[in-house]
Amino acid sequence: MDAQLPALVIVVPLLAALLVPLAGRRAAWGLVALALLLAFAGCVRLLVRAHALPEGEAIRYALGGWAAPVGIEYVVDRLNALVLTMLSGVAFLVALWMRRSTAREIRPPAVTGYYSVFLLMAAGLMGITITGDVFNLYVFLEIASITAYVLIAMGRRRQALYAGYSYLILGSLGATFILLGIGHLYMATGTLAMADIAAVFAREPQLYDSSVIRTAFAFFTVGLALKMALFPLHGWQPGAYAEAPSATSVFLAATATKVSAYALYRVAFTVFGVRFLETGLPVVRDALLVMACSAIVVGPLLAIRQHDLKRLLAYSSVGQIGYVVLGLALHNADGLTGSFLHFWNHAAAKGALFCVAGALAYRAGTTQVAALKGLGRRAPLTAMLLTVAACSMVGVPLTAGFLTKWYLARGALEAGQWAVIPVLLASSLFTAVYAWRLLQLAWFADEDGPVAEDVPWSMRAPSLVLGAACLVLGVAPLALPVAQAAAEALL
Amino acid sequence: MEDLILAILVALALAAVRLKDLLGAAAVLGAYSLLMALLWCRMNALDVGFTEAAVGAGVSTVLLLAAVNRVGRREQGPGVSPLLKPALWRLAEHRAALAERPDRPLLSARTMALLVVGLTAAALLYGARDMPRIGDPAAPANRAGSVAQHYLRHAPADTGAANVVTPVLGDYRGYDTMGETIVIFTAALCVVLVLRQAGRWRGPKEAP
Amino acid sequence: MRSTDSLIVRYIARRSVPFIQLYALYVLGHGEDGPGGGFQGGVIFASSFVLLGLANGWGYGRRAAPARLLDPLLPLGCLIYLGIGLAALLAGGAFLEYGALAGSDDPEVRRHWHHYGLIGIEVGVMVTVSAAMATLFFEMARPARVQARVDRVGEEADRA
Amino acid sequence: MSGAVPLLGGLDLAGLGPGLPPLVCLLGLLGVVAARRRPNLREGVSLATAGVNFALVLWLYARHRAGETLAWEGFSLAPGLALSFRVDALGLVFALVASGLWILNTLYSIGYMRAHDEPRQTRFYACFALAIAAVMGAAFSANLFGLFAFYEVLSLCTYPLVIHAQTPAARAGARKYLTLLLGASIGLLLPGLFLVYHLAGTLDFAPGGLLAGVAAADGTLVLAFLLLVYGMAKCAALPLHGWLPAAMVAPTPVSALLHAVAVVKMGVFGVSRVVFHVFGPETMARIGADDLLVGVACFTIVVASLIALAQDDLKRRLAYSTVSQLSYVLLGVGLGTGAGAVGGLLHIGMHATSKITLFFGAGAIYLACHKTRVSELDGIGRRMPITLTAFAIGALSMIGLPPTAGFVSKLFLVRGAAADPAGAVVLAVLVASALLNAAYFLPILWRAFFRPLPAGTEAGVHEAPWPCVLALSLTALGTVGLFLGHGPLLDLARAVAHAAFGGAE
Amino acid sequence: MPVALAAAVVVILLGVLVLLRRVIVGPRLLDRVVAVNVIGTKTIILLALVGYLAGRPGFFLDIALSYALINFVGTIAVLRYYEGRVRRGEPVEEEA
Amino acid sequence: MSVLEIVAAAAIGLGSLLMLATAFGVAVFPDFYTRLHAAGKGDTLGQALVLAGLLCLGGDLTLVVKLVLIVFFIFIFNPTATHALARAGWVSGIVPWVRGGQDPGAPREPGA
Amino acid sequence: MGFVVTWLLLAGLWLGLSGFFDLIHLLFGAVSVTFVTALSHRYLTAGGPLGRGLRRLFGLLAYSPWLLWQVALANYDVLLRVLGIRRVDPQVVRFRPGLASEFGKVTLANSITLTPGTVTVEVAGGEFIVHAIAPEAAADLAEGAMVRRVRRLEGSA
Repeated sequence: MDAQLPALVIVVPLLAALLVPLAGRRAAWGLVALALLLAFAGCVRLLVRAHALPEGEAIRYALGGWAAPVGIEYVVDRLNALVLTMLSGVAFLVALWMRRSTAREIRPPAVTGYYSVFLLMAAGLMGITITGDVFNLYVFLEIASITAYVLIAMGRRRQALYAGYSYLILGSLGATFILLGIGHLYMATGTLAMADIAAVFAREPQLYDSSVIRTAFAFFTVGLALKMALFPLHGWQPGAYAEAPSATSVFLAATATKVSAYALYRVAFTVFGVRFLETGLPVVRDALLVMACSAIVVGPLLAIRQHDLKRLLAYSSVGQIGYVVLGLALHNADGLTGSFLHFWNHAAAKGALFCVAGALAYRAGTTQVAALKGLGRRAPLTAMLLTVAACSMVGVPLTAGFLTKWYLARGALEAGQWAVIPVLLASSLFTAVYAWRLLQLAWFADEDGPVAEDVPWSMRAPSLVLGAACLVLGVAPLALPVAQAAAEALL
Repeated sequence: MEDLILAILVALALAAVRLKDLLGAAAVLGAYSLLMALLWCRMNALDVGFTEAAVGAGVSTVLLLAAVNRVGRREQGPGVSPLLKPALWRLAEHRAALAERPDRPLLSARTMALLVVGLTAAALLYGARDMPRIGDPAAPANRAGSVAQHYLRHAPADTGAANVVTPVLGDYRGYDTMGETIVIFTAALCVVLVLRQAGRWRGPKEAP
Repeated sequence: MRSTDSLIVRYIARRSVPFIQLYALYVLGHGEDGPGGGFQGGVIFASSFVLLGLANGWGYGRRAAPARLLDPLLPLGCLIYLGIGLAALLAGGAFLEYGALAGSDDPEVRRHWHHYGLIGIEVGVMVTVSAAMATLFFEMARPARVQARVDRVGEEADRA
Repeated sequence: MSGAVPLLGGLDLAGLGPGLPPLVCLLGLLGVVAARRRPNLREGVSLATAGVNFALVLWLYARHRAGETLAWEGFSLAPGLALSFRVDALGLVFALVASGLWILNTLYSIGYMRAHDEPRQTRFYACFALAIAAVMGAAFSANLFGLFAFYEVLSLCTYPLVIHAQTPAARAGARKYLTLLLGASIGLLLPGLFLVYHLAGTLDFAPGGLLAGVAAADGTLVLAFLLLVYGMAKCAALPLHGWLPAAMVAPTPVSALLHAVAVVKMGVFGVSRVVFHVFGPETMARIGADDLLVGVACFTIVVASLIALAQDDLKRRLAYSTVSQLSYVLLGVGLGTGAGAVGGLLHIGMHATSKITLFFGAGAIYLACHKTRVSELDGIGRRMPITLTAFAIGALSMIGLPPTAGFVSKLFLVRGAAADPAGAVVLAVLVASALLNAAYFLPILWRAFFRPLPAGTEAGVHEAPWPCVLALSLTALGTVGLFLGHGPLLDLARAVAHAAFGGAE
Repeated sequence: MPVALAAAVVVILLGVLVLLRRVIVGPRLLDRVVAVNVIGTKTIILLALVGYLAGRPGFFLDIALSYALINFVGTIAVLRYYEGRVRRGEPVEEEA
Repeated sequence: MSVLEIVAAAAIGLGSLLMLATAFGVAVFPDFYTRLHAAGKGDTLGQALVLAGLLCLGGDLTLVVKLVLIVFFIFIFNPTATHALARAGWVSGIVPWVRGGQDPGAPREPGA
Repeated sequence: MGFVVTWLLLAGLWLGLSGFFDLIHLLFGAVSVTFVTALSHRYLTAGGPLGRGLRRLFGLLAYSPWLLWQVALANYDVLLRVLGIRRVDPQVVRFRPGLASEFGKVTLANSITLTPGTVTVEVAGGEFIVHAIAPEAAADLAEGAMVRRVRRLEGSA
């Protein structure tokens, strides 16, 4: 069974997603949780195995028994094992978290369908991550996208439809660009397997000068930037996060854009290769650097002005994705390590924050920031969660967020990009401003908000795990060795 | 011959864009799909042509029309199905607001779209500079040792299927096809979820 | 959606249904030999119901392909596909390695099983695609009157 | 307490060494939260934590005196980024002062909070415990990162203390407090940290300065120095002092904590660390950073004293006095002479003890008769003799008159200044400052003791509750005691100076 | 023979080109639909011809056959919704 | 070139010309209904001719069956579609054009 | 019985289309034909005795050559009008051909549409509304050869 793990971690959620519509409502939730638990266990096992592998090797799984260029191959190395574990872990926690929340936010007959779509999205995101084939990546990107549109559109307010719709339009545009990129890539190399394409590049370095390859890379970059809501292509994101049902927001915000960022890393480093970034098309690198930096600054600035907690968090995500991309733009070991750490760090922090928003929606029926008033008294654990996660977002030392900034700053200094440092600091300051506003309301408000008591334990416990992760990841460097090894392997 | 088909395609596309009546545009797009499929077949991509015909000209036209019909009902007044209305309405309002306001933003939606299309076209043209010719045996996708050659040579022996496309889709890259099937499933499920849930729901009745 | 009032269109649409469906299955069955396969076959199969719904009224078409039937068929097709993949996995091969189902190393036998696997997954694809396309159509084209009833029933169910 | 205490299957508890005080304080935090529904137990836990903590510090001090090297590797967050702890003389100065006064501060708090029947007391005590944990962590941190981390934690966990009253004024003050401190630490300290790491490749403190052997342009080093010093805005060097008076809106025990013990001393302690163990005197001298620091300190001393003179609000006057006094420490460590360093470091303890007495006094006055302005204090010395006597002792120490603690540190400062080539200016500043101190403290005493009470208010004025009085009496005694028995502190300060400047004192 | 086939294809394509005038000019929606329908039926033939040109008539005829079905469905669909518009009393032509 | 091939070529040529003619018909006829005449008929025969020509080129049974089937479908679907179009025009109130531009009035009995 | 006939019809169609006669294709074909028949044979054989349906089918086969000829004529006619040789002078006529069955009406309507100069516009009840491109095309509709033939075809019931 161990050998079959790479396939199973994807297939099991898929299978469950197909069975859920046939199962009853109660059994459905159990199935979701079980499937995601199994997937998580599998991913952890894969992470352990991948980390134990010698440098430069990966776990390979040939789907259909056809080895790579002929068939589709799953490749698990340290980097994507890291992302996979994050994905399945968050998905599992959200699955635990969402039972009560969906019961309140989703119309009862649609709940099983919602679960099914949720599982499909989780499987889709994991599929994007695990695959070693550019076209297969696109297929799972489609699954993840379509499900995301609907998971958003199922929000209770009318605006949810609009939010889902605008994501649909922009997401499809992005997906189209990615497909164009794949097409160009295939045209120039004649193969779709990532490793094989890389081999072609190694064999024929003159391909780097080909306009086909350059166009392909540009398409990939723009398409994935759209999908990951990289400033200034983030237009779809705030509405989507704000209007979606709580469980969707938690999962989407914690994982979705990061997977696109991961895909960009894969494409840039594994497929095109570092040399292409350095010599082939350096302008893209500079453009990414500028975009990442503007995202890092502008995201929190926009967040400061928001009155809706989910919208505020969404804008903050706009900034946070900048951190994830920054490593790519710096492309040295420290910068990459910082970005890879951020996959986990931000997932934990943003997941926890959206859990707070979900708790607010559950208890208060609103996600207005003002509803946080008195949270510290009525729901102290949730308020603690908010505090810890917000500190992590700011990058307070001893929380996970600090490590990200530390490595990114090191990477920036190493790369000679001094200007990045003020950007990082400014972003921390802006983040501190809105985090402070939230905490102020939660702990130091005089009058009480609409929250009467804390959410049920079935919601509290999973979200606290995320909050604890913010602290644990900040003190005990669980992900660090893997992230560092992954960064070094990419370069 | 291809030039003629392409010219017709461009003309049809322009006609579809120019038509304000979405019903007509959908019909024109159906014809567009048929000719597109012809082009695919002309390039010997039979399965693609087949799919384009069956889906592009058939089902998707019908679905487009159904959607247009639903949305078009907004002119009718009360008792209207609410689906999709907010989205398109908002868009319409947005456009109306843009038209009325003298200080409209630098880039209207239309300019933006034009910009995107223009840039994409420019990129495609740039990319076409070094593209191999269609059917060029020396092209990376066709040359000896390429995956395509492998498929052509081994597919019948591997799977006993005469049409190479089928084993490529169903066997060598069967996993992709599984993914696509799941996409279809997802799409249907999603539409069911959204459309059967179209009525407004305010949550369970007990006080939160 | 009421039926179209044209007797001729209604008549022709009804009569052509079996032919369209048979043709769809032909497309499915000969995917290995010619163009087409489960996807195209599924779409054509579904278009027979679409035609019925268009020409003879939404209700007429929906009776031919009721939601009760289509809803479970939707995941079923994918389940067939996944099931074949998992069967291969359990038989000791990789996921979707149809040859492993043969349980023998003889290339000839394995080739046959590859063929059977292909047919199997094409059937799965067709089931899902046709159910999906028909569902899409019937959901999208649902007349306002029926939609209002659905909404009402839904809201009553919520209240209950 | 010597040797390994086996716990949890071989975990060497004593081996945690310098890690123990912060951990104990964290345990205290948990205890406070757990006992939130039983005030007596809660306060008991607070007091016990403070006591155990002081005992632990004393134990560490004893073992350090015995020549043991005490260190705990702690957690490694990342290569080059670790939370590790080591006991050294400089840290012990800070830890001893802080943990010792903490007990009294806790005692005082109990009296103050109960008398006032303040709301949100659990939050108050929890944050207190976290604050002392941060102080202990910072004192024993073996690297710049640990110092920075605990510095930040201290900023954050004192914010709820400042905003405690949650009145509009408290909110405004707290906002200014956090904005300035966080802004400085994120905007200046953090980049300084990055820069140091980038230059040296390590953040571990080293006796001669971790930047000692680093080849870098002087300008860069000066930049790093300024980033670090001003990043530590808690040292309240002008112009980043604004948070300090603003934070006066907090309850008095908090002000005492902020301005005498924890927060401000964290600032000057941090600067001392930077001077001695990040840059090292040699590098400092080479790049001219010492003169820079002295200049800043002199400027702050004079200007802040002048501002204090104009304040009518008692606590604000004390606050500006603190701003000025803190720069004595900066002056001392910046002088670049052994005696100066000793004087500066001693002043950490001396000023802490005297200033806490002053704040306790101010708080007691407020508790007893709700007076906050200097102009209202007429004649209360006669109704509250203990409080005002203690206050007077504190004030004398501020001015630097014997027999109070302030005299000792100022004496060393003067000796240090005399040894400095440019000492004349410094000496002038010291003298001027002493005069200014006298000018704003003596009128208070004059009013309290020699002016009659305004008619009609006699009934309302009496001594504060006994824990308060006890606490401030003890600190006043301590102020005098440190004049007499400053030996241990002096030894530690000398050890630091010796390591930095060799034998010359 | 191929020449004849190719010539026929070109002739029919020219026909399509002529029909485009109706598609673009209209003036009514139905005029466009007529033209589109005719383009569709012509495409069936084009496909058959191209199939013979390519030497794989069987495969192409499969597709042509499905075209015949699909084109019908498409036309019926357009008219169906057009008539729905008429029945609801909406203006049938939205274009000014 | 065999006789059959010549017949085939002729049929294909004739058929394609017919289709071109109907295209012109659709383009030049004065009103919607008259255009339908062109669309509904010329196409049907043109297509049948072309397919018949292809039939002459021979092939195996399936080819023949398919060609016949296509012709069959065209003969069924084309007039039905034409009728549906005409009917749609009729119910939406498109007034038939008549020579001289006079009011067509109500539908007349034949020959009246 | 309708099932069997439909099955046979579809099976014949399948064999003609398929062209493969190996076991797996035949098996698949049999399954397909059975499935489609079971699902949809009612659309073919509903509404009338089986014998009538068969007779109509064969009648239709006999009718088609004549129709084909008419179609050819129609095209000639349209061609002339396109080329401007004959005048376009449209008119709309209505008449009652007196057909009872759907089958008859549909056959006639489509025949009319295919033949010279006429397009069936509407069939409502027993009445046909036809658009004729020229008066002479409309003239012999009501009692023309076509109506007679269709009536015979229908009447064979």
